[in-house]
Amino acid sequence: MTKTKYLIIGNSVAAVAAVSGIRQVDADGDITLISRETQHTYSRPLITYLLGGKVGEEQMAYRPADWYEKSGVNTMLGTEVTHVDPEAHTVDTAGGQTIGYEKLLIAVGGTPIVPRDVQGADAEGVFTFTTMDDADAIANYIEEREVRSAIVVGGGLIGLKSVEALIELGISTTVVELADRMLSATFDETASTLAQRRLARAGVEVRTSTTVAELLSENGRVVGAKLTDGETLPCELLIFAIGVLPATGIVQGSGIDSDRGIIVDDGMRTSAEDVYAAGDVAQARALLCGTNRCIAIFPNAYRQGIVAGRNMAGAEAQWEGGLVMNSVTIVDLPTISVGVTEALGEGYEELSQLNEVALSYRKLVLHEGRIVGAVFVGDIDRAGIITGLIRERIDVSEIRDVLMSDDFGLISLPAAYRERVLSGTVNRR
Amino acid sequence: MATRRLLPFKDMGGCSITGIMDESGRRFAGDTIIRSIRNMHERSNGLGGGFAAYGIYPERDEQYAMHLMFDTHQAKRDTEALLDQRATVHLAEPIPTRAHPAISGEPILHRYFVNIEADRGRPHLGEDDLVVELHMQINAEVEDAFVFSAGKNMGCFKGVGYPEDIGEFFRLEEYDAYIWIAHGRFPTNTTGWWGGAHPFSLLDWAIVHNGEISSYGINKRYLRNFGYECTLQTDTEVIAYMFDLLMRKHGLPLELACSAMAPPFWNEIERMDEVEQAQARAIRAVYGGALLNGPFAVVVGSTGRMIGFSDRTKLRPQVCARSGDRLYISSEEAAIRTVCPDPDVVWHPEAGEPVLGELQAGVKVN
Amino acid sequence: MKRIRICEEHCIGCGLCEVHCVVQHSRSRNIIRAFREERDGIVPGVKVERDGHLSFALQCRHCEDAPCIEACMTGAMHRDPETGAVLCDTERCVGCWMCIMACPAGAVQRGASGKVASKCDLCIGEDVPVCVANCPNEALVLEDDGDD
Amino acid sequence: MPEWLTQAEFVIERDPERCIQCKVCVRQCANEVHRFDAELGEVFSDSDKCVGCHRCVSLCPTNALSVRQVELDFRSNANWTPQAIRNIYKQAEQGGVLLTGMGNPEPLPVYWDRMLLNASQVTNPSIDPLREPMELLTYLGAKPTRLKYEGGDEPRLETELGPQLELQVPVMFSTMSYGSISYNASLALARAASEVGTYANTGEGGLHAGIRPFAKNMIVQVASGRFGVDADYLNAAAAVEIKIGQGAKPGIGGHLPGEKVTAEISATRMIPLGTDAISPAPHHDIYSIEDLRQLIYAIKETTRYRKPVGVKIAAVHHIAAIASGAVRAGADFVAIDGYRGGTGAAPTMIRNNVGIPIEFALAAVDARLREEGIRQDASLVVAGSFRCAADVVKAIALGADACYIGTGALVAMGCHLCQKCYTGRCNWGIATQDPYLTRRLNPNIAVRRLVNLLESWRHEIKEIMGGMGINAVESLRGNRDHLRGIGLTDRELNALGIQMAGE
Repeated sequence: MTKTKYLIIGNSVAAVAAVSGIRQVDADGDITLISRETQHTYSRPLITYLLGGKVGEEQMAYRPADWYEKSGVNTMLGTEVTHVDPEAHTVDTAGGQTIGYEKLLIAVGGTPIVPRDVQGADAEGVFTFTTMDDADAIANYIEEREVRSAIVVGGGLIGLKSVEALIELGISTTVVELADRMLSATFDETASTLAQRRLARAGVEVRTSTTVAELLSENGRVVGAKLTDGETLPCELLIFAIGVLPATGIVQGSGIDSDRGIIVDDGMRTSAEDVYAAGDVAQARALLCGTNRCIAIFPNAYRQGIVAGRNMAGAEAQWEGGLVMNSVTIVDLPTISVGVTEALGEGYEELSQLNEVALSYRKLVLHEGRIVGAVFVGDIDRAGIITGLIRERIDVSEIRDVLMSDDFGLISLPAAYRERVLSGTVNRR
Repeated sequence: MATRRLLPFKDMGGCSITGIMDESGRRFAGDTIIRSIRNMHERSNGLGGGFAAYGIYPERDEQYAMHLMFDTHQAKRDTEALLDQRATVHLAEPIPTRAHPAISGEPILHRYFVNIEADRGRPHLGEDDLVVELHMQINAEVEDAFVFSAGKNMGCFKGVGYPEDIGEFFRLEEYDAYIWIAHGRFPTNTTGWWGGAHPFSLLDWAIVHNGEISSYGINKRYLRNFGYECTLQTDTEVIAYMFDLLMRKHGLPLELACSAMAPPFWNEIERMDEVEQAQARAIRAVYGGALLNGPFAVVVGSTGRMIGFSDRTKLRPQVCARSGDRLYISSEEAAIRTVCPDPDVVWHPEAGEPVLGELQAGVKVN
Repeated sequence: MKRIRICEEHCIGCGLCEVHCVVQHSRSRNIIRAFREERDGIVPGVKVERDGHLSFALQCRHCEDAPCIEACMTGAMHRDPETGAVLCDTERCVGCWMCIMACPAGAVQRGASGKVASKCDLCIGEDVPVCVANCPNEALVLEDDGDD
Repeated sequence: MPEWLTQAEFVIERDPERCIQCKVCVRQCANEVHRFDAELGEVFSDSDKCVGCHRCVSLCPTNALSVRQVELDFRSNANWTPQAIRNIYKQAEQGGVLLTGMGNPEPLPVYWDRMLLNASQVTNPSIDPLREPMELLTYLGAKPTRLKYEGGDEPRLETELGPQLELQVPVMFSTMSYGSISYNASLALARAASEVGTYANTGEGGLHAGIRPFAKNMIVQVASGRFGVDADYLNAAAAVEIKIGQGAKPGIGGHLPGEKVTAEISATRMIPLGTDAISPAPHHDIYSIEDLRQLIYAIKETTRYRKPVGVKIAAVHHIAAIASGAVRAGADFVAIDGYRGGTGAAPTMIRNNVGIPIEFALAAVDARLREEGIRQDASLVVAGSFRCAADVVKAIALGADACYIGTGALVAMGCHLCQKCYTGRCNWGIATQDPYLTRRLNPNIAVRRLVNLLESWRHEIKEIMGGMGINAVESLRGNRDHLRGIGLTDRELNALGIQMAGE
């Protein structure tokens, strides 16, 4: 049986960050990284850019080619872990190997959701879109079949990014969204409307309050979809982009507690000793509500990876709480949303500014003198300042009047907080 | 001469100085000092030489011996009139000289042994003060007259020429003294004038000086505060007056008087202990006007003592030696060894460090 | 590493830092040409914020735990191993603006092309960044905290 | 009525080839000379408002700007100079007293320039101050005529020296009040003085709490307004100076308008916020010399005789008698301010026409005090436009113990002598209380520049002294032999107590 000091399952952002975290503390303890995927670590969000041709394969690398080597990481790519035994401090692989560890990190991410009750979902030309392999497969299919039209099921972020890639490829695309508007999870209604308008300008049709009921196929290939509202749309390609679920399957039977994701404390420790989880698979404390939630976004995964890595190597690191935030460009229209995007009831207050012509929109959600969320469409340049105020829970009641002004900047902030930001230590952890 | 005297130039030059004292009070003839100064012939240029001798008038040691020079007979008459008016003249006679092939153009040289009675209108002035006043008055007011010296049991002999020739001219081998100081002059910018030769003297202070006092301008103004009028062409007189002021009038001990004139540097003062430091700072603060700046080495004579000292960076040479009761201070060691081939000790005093010769306890000369 | 300390109380709001930043990041590095011919293509990495008599010149803080690096999905935003500066590799940047979203100082901008992020690079190759060197009132001070 | 007869004194030239429309000039001009037209995207300048302070010129990154004096805007007339005509237009339009700032700019003789210094050649070695000690340490304060010692083998000092100021360089920063200059400027002067080992003077601006840590290098002033004066103030400082007069405006009081009396100034001067700070022309408790004596001794009592108490007077006729009176009244130092001395605000007529040159005042006072045998009873500090180390050396040779520099210090901090201090819109952040402008003077830079200035002067003074073969400043002080006059009449030479060059 091979043994390693640190064992990391996963090869994306949380895994990479964990390696950095470990190496910040422990320069030489051996690290083994196992991944089901075969590629060098790559940037998962870039797959839509890859499909759209905006980046080439060589730009997919999240870290330079020699990164594993320089970081002292043994890799076992293309290897699937089938079982984790926290008692024995071992994992088993599909290939029958057993690997011993001193510290284990599970950073296996999520699994795309495919609705099981939709008929014909197994037809050719129906894809999910979360990996580089997916991108390659979709690209090949489009090329082989000379695809001209597509349906994207799901008007969330992955859906949108997929649409953008398809537009780039000149494919006429329809979005089907179950909710009454796109990006309902990340945007308020106004922002959704602006985004939808931008998509419409680019020739994308958006169907809301409906979804696919059945897929139509010919010769085993998808040719259309029947919607729940009765309409039938033709298509040569269909992508399910209705979300991912934490890939908790890996801990089944291991005794490690999981809910929606693997439950972790503020040190990214699972219920089992010496086992950590980070990234999309983990269910960690959320900053604003304080309860454990799965917030599957890139910066959280990175941060959790760092925290997990440092703790695995024996240092003290504390998770500061997850904050939902997304930056997505919708056909050249940049948007950012952070935290709570709509008043959740009494005690909440909204400040907003809309310029419909310029497709520019800014909105802040305040609660008890603090900003708890924000939406930026078009004018995003100083959005990070607001993110900082949300994250650091700064009382802004004194500067409420200037929050929406055009020249709002760091200079408008309370001097003590400004000083922290300017000193570059506001993020020190 | 009078116009020349008003010229405010100070004397500039390199020079030779030498001084010999017998601390036992035993007197010795002037040929020794002549030999010593002759040895440094190259340091002077024939424009001035002179001597001061202590203990030469033991039989008149309660009287002030005034050595005077006159350029004219009128000056002599004027001076004598003034003397008659201000003082009691016990004896007036020419200073003995001999014809000398190297000496010419000598002025009328005369000496007066005088006393001055207390001035009833100014009872605070002692006889010394009155003599100083008379000395200053003659120099300042009587045209073509000049006082070489006016001290008790001492006298200055000086003139234009090499010092050894001046010594012979004044027949110094005929005088016996326990202190002899001598000077050979190398002035660079004044023509020879008998009054301008060294030593300079006030009361029984006599000074020979090698160097230049760059602080002359302020020393002169400082002394004026205390009634000293510097009327001569040379800066040497400020040293004489300064000694008189600091030691006689202000009663400073020699060490302190010298540390006013050649004080330690501030960085040296900083290293002193607290008491010393306060003292040194006070001296510098109070006696700034007495600081003698510029390169100099001097030998100072006064009744019963001979002092040698140099400026605070010792930019002019000074070497000392002792042999038995005798103390030698000179610009060059050779000038000592020529009269004392095998001294007990030879040393180079530190910059600003006074070297003192004093009569041994119990020895009286006046 | 070297850091620029912002001395708010000494900033006079003149804007010379911005001017010199533009020049430094122009192709010609000639002030006249930079402004005549290249101005539109350069977003200065330093920005003077003004409010009444208060002002300060803000550029990337090159934070120790840089949120922009953590948020960057391509790895374009990285820390230069030699200088410790946080740099954006524009070859790899895809303009997702995660960095803009994450930076609490608001010190990352969209570049002039609107396609890649732009920020202070601490003037690569210069001993002293030009904003510091040209600040007439030493409101920007280069400090070396000794850490790498 | 528009002031149509008043013409611009300066012309601003903007080189369109070089201007990059960066707007630095717009932001830097408190007089709003430069303006950015957003519609045209271009900066324009309005010469009328320009005061010639050159702030914009100094900061323009492309050297696109030049500001020149308008030379020939009036028909030439040797009697009716442009300034004379302008003054009349201004008064005809506005009425009132002409106001100005800084020292007398008129082309009157500067006697420092007519005195030359000596150096050693051959007979007296000059001294290299880099290799050998060269001492500038100066004590200011009354000194006894003589020291008394207890005799014995180890003589002990009996005389106790009164309080003295110890100066590492015989140059101090002159009276400039917090109010007439900004806090940053005041702080910089105090810090620089403490760094160099000399003194700065509060003027009558009081002692700001932020400056108190440097009080041991401060001289505090007691002026006719008595601003900021209490026992703490007097005891906090190294010395106290009673201000009787100022060279720029002898016989005139002071007036700090209420709008400049900010909260900080109000607290420092101990006067109500926003009220005019008026210093009467005379001290209303000093109508004669015996009154001055009372005040001097009142201050000495308050400070338990631990601080030197000085008197500052303007150089006027009979200055020697006045100074002698001040010394006899008990002043430990007398500061004399010559007619070229600076000011934050003075009536132009007074500044340009009242008083006498410091050179003559100093020569007369030093000689007089020596004649009276009281020179050591007080130190002499002279003020009134010392521009360089040579001026200082000449002043010391003439008889001064130390010099005060005011304008020189301001120039070191960036002052361009535009003479508009009284407007409160100093673009260099010195003579202003406007928070937008005061930040332009970074005290750290100002301290460095002031220290550099004094250090350079210190080196130059040493070089000059070394050349003379003098290695302690006390041998330079009053040593007029080292001065020679050129282009001076016999009367002038006599008044200065120096000889002519070549003598």
